[in-house]
Amino acid sequence: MSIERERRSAVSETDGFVSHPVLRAEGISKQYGPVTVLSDVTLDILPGEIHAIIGENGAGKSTFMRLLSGYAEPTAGALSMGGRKVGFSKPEQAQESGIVLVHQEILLADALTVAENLFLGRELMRHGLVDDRTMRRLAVEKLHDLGCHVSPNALVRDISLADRQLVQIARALLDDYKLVIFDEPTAVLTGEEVERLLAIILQLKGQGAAVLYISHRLDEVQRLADKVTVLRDGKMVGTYPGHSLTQMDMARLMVGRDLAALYPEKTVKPALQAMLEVRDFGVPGFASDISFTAHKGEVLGFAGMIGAGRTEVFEGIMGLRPATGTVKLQGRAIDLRRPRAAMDAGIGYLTEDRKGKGLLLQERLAPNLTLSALGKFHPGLLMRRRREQSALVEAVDTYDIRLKSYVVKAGQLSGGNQQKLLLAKVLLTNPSVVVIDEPTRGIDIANKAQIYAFIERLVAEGRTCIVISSEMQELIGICDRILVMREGRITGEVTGDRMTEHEIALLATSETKVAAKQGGRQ
Amino acid sequence: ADKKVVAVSIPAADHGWTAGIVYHAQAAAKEVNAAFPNVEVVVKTSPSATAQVSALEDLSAGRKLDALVILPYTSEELTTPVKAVKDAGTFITVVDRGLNDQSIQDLYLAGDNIAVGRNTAKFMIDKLGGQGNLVVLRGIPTVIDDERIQGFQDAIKGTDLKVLDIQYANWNSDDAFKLMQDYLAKYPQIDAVWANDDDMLLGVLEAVKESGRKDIKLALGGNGMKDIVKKVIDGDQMTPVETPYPPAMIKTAIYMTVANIVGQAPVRGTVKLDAPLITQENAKEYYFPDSPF
Amino acid sequence: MTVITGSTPVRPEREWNIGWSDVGPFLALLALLLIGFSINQDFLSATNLGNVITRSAFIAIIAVGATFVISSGGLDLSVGSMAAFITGITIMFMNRMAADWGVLAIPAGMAIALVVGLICGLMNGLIVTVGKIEPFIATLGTMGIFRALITYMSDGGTIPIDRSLRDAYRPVYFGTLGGIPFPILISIAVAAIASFILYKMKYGRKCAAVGANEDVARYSGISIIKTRTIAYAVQGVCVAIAAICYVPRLGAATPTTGVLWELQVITAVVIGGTALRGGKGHVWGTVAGAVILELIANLMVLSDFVSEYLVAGVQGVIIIIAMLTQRFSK
Amino acid sequence: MTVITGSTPVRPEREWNIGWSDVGPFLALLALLLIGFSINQDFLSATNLGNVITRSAFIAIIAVGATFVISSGGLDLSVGSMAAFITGITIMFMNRMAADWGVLAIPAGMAIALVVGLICGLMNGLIVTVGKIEPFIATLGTMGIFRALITYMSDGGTIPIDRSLRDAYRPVYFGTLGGIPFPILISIAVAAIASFILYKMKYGRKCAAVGANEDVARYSGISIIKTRTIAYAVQGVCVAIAAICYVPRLGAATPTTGVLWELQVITAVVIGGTALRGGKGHVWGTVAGAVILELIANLMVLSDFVSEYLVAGVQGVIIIIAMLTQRFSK
Ligand SMILES: Nc1ncnc2c1ncn2[C@@H]1O[C@H](COP(=O)(O)OP(=O)(O)OP(=O)(O)O)[C@@H](O)[C@H]1O
Ligand SMILES: Nc1ncnc2c1ncn2[C@@H]1O[C@H](COP(=O)(O)OP(=O)(O)OP(=O)(O)O)[C@@H](O)[C@H]1O
Ligand SMILES: [Mg+2]
Ligand SMILES: [Mg+2]
Repeated sequence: MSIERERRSAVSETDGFVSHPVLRAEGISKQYGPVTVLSDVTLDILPGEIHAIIGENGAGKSTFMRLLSGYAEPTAGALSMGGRKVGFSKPEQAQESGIVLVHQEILLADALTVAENLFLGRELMRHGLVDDRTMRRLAVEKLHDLGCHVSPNALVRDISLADRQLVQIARALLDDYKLVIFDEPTAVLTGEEVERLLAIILQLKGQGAAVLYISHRLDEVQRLADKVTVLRDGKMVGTYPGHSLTQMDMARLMVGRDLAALYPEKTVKPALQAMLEVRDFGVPGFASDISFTAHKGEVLGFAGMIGAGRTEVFEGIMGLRPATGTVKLQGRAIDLRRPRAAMDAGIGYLTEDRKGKGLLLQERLAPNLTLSALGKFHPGLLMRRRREQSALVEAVDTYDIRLKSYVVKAGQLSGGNQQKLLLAKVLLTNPSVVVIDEPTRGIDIANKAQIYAFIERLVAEGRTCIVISSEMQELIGICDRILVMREGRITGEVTGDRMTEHEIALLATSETKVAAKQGGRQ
Repeated sequence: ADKKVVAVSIPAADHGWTAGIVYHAQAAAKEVNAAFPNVEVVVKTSPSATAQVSALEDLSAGRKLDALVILPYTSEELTTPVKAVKDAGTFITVVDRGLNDQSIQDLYLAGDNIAVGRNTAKFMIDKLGGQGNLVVLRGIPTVIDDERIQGFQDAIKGTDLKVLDIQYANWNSDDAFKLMQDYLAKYPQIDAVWANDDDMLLGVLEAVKESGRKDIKLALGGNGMKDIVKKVIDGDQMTPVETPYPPAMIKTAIYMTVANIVGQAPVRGTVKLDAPLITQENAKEYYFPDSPF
Repeated sequence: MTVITGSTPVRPEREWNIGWSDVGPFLALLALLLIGFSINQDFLSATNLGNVITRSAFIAIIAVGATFVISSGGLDLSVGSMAAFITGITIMFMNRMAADWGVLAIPAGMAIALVVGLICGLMNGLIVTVGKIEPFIATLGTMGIFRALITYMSDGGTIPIDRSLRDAYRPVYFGTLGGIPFPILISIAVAAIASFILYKMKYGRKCAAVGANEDVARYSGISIIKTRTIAYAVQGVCVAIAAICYVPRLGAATPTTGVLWELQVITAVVIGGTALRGGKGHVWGTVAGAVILELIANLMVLSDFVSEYLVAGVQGVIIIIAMLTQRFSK
Repeated sequence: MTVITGSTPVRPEREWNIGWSDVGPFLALLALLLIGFSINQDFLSATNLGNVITRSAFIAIIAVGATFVISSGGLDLSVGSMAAFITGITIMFMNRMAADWGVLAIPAGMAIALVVGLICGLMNGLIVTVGKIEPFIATLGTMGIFRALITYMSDGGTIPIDRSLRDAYRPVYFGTLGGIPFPILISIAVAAIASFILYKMKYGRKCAAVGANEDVARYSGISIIKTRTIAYAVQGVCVAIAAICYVPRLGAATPTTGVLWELQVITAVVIGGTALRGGKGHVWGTVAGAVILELIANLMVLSDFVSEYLVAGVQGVIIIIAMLTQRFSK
């Protein structure tokens, strides 16, 4: 396969002598008030090289990338390009010098269209006027390269999270940059899009650009990286040649200790007792004919490609979107028209869009933690401040949320730690059915194991866990059963030996599908 | 020696007539302060009834007032607060709008709003021979507006003058312009227009002129704005008369009060200013080219 | 390999997060008092300050309600005309009942006022939430409606309160308890209850969440419609309370009662530190904001520098300067 | 893993995405015309419609400027008093120059008006952007300032234009070109230029981006301060243009000129489909909104249903109903 060939050639190139690094970071430190987030990090980034940065949640990866690309300025240390010192106080300056960052969190203007977002701040002009026609055309082309088929005229507010991520990536690929930084680009993408993205990254490298790549999906790191730099708690652990590291090695370097198995042992489940029954369920415009049953003590997976409608089905069940059909929890029907009905009945839903729909980024941690459990956690009219604080301490402990101080806003936590806070928030409502949309989005490998163990514990307690994930390995690793969706319908179920990536991919895609999808969307 | 303090509390200049009040009050204050070294006249304007009550409190909080000249925003709302000032031993002069409790005032000086409406109506009845179609523009919902409209309507009762329409135009020439345009569109035959304030009359005249309609024989206002008085002097066909409601009454009131304070001429009681028609003959007396109004 | 778990033990401190937006308005208040004193010694006299603070009670009480609405991401332009409308209804009701019930008509009228306020607030709330109309437009519409109703009820004139009730009712504005005027006590009580609701009760959390991010609130199972409607209802009740205090002060309702109060109210809320785009509300800041506005007006009357025509302009300048200093002394 | 390359050739269609917010205001306009006709046949007469549309030109022109400000995430409450202030200055200038320059004083005065408008707008913009003051408060402050200035300049009375200039200037409001009154032509021109700027020039993109999400705009290299300040400057120029058309209409500036225009302007913008929280602006919708408002007022006078006391209320109801139908017929 072409990917293999390209990779080999890349490695041989970088093994030789390279004259100048694209960017050199020396002794970089960053402090927020009294908190040191990064200390003394030194890194050379060479042209034509894919350099991965890995580390636990909160290790300082995103912060480091923001420093390199002008979104923040270091408190100590220096950057230099081609031997000359540089300093970026604005992202544009970095972009002018040829450095661009694809953010971990989505940063697009909701009220503008896809094409407008794509070209924001660098509109194409013709005769002094904005050339919308060309921009739309290019938008379609660029997005198509990434496997994204949204209309260029769709408002960003209306497209799915994965599509937004692809739009954001496409933005960074519009111009030729010397250094492209990807901060967890694949966290919400499924197999197909990931493959396309990786191919594009290799293409960039082939063109002589340098790539900084951050991911908690270590298989991707292993496939791509020429070099791997490990950060731990804001400090450099070291830089290693990519091909010499196994995934296990990387995990060990990140965490500082040996890791037990990633996925928990699957236990044999007792006799099946129906918990959540969904019949003839539909979400107009997104999904139809959905029927399935989730059982007590079961981990049920939902697989599918981007746009399959998995998120919408569960948002429909939660009363967050208009929906039709019947949903029963332990035999009792849930009123789909009442927004809180599902939640009150004991279904918890963890959204995939933690920034937009999950957390109040400007709020402290405690109010975020108890926000969906206001009723349960604070019986009566008053709030129990003290209980809330101890719940926070407990959650920080249970979910291993890494923070440097309790007096931070949710938006200041690292991406992975936000995810853990969100998980704690949903579980505080003590649901009997937990729906987790992308449970390990942006979670490091050690914590993944922890979250999987946690899911296992939940079902052991007799709850039901439904996992929507774009990572097939993850689904296979933890689910008892996986339902596969395609274009708003359930196309099949895999269990036991049939739980393989190949089988799932077959159900999730089909040759006829791609054409139909494009027709349908534009 | 201690200066005698005379406080003057009046509405803020938010349209022509009140602007006239402010102008004359300030002129009086300047003159008095210059003429009587031991008297200090302080003028304060207030944009609303509430603010005027506040201003009274503020004026009397720090010092003892020897006299208060007040043109109340509204009668009901100011009665109690003025009484409180009176109880502290202050001489009270009420201008234009009476308070609900007449025992409060030492001196009362007023125009006659009902007469403004009545006299205008009488002129119209005469001029139009007791019949015709009228449209009326009124100001903002307050007592003055109410009294004028009431005086007017009482006077035309029993005649064949018919009020086709009556709407608020906020004592604002702009709103009056629009309203008059709409009246003209709505009614094919209008014999006379009455805007109960000259600011509005300006808008009315502009709208009539622009429409080119010839059926309107009379367009009258009220208050004695200098531009309108000028029209009367010049013998305008459509606006041959004007009803005065001179803002200069505040000046008269201040002078009388000061006279009382300096003790040379004790003055108490009620002075009612008439609202005679201003016609071409007597118009010169009512024409103050330097006043803003 | 060394085992490093990057977890320096962090203690959950008892967080006092007093930011600038909490103290800013009070510092501005202090500055204003000092300036006032330097201009006119009488400014700090007990009578004058008492008057000013008592007067600011109306705006303060209404603005406390507005703090709910604004912090939940709404806006209410109708408060001024709603106050006039409620005052009108209350007086008409009291007058009608005065003959039969005597002085008892007063408490009955107060109850009516509260009910009417609640209904008006609910109406605003439902139009905004269920009708999904931009709050600015919706409440601009109801502003016109309330203003029209009071004009209609009064036939464009005044609705004075019955003489027989006037003296019995007077103490509600002019009376004191322990030397402190009633309106001050009432507004302190209203603010205290409000800050209790906003900071100690669950509802306050919901309000702030809805104002900060509707989606997050919805996904957390908080009903936007309910939360925001309640905020408008609270606003309505606050307007009613203000109206109740207002009646004895002026003894009448007119079509010009409460004109432009909405602007003062919103200004008080914003000076008080609550952001217009929603989020956390600052009740005590709002009260300080209302007092600041009234103090500025008072200073204008007490000082002799400013031409009558320019008063509004100078007030505007002072407000802008106050906001600027707040911003840059941060 | 199977890699699916779904490479159907992609056609960059010429997509017209006309949403509800684009046609909504025009449908509302149509509905209003029909209702009007059914109530009073004269309603659709050329004179009446001509009058109404000509009249709506001021609000329309100012509201086009407000579309810039609001879409960039700002708000301007000062437009009404700014209009009065500019009118006053312009007339005073023209009067002074009339003796020496004769009729040439008129174009000179117009130029002065534009410059003053630009300066006023810039001032608003800088206070909001550089001063970082909530637009509501900042422009409420400048509203007071402009109002005070015009009151001061006119001593609370009127500033009439010189008789010698009046007739030469009259056609700017009352004249027609090809049967169409000048103010209508001017407002169409202003709207056309504005929509060109907003939809065809880079600045329009920046404006929408700043209004939609400040962070994203900043990270895309767009200067928030510059973009928003320009929007306020455009607003100032639009107010000046409106003032220029306004002068010949009544030939005078008074302290009541332009009172409450700001509310009409904002209402027109919102009815026109632009969201108050910022984002994309709808210039033509705004113009339709201004005409709608004027038509409603006109209908109130032409119909005989409504007591004079209730006019404001019925207008409020109609606006709310119009917004509701827009919302639910989507
Ligand atoms: N503005 C800020 N103020 C205070 N602390 C901050 C701020 N921004 C980031 N931090 C802290 O810096 C640390 C590093 O965050 P960063 O986002 O760089 O981690 P990361 O390596 O990208 O983690 P993840 O894999 O979870 O995305 C975290 O502990 C975070 O809470
Ligand atoms: N604004 C929109 N208008 C019409 N259809 C849309 C819109 N947004 C998404 N869709 C369609 O809805 C379906 C589901 O979208 P979505 O990507 O959210 O599903 P998902 O399975 O949850 O994806 P993910 O794998 O990211 O969780 C897709 O067919 C998509 O094309
Ligand atoms: Mg990160
Ligand atoms: Mg999804």
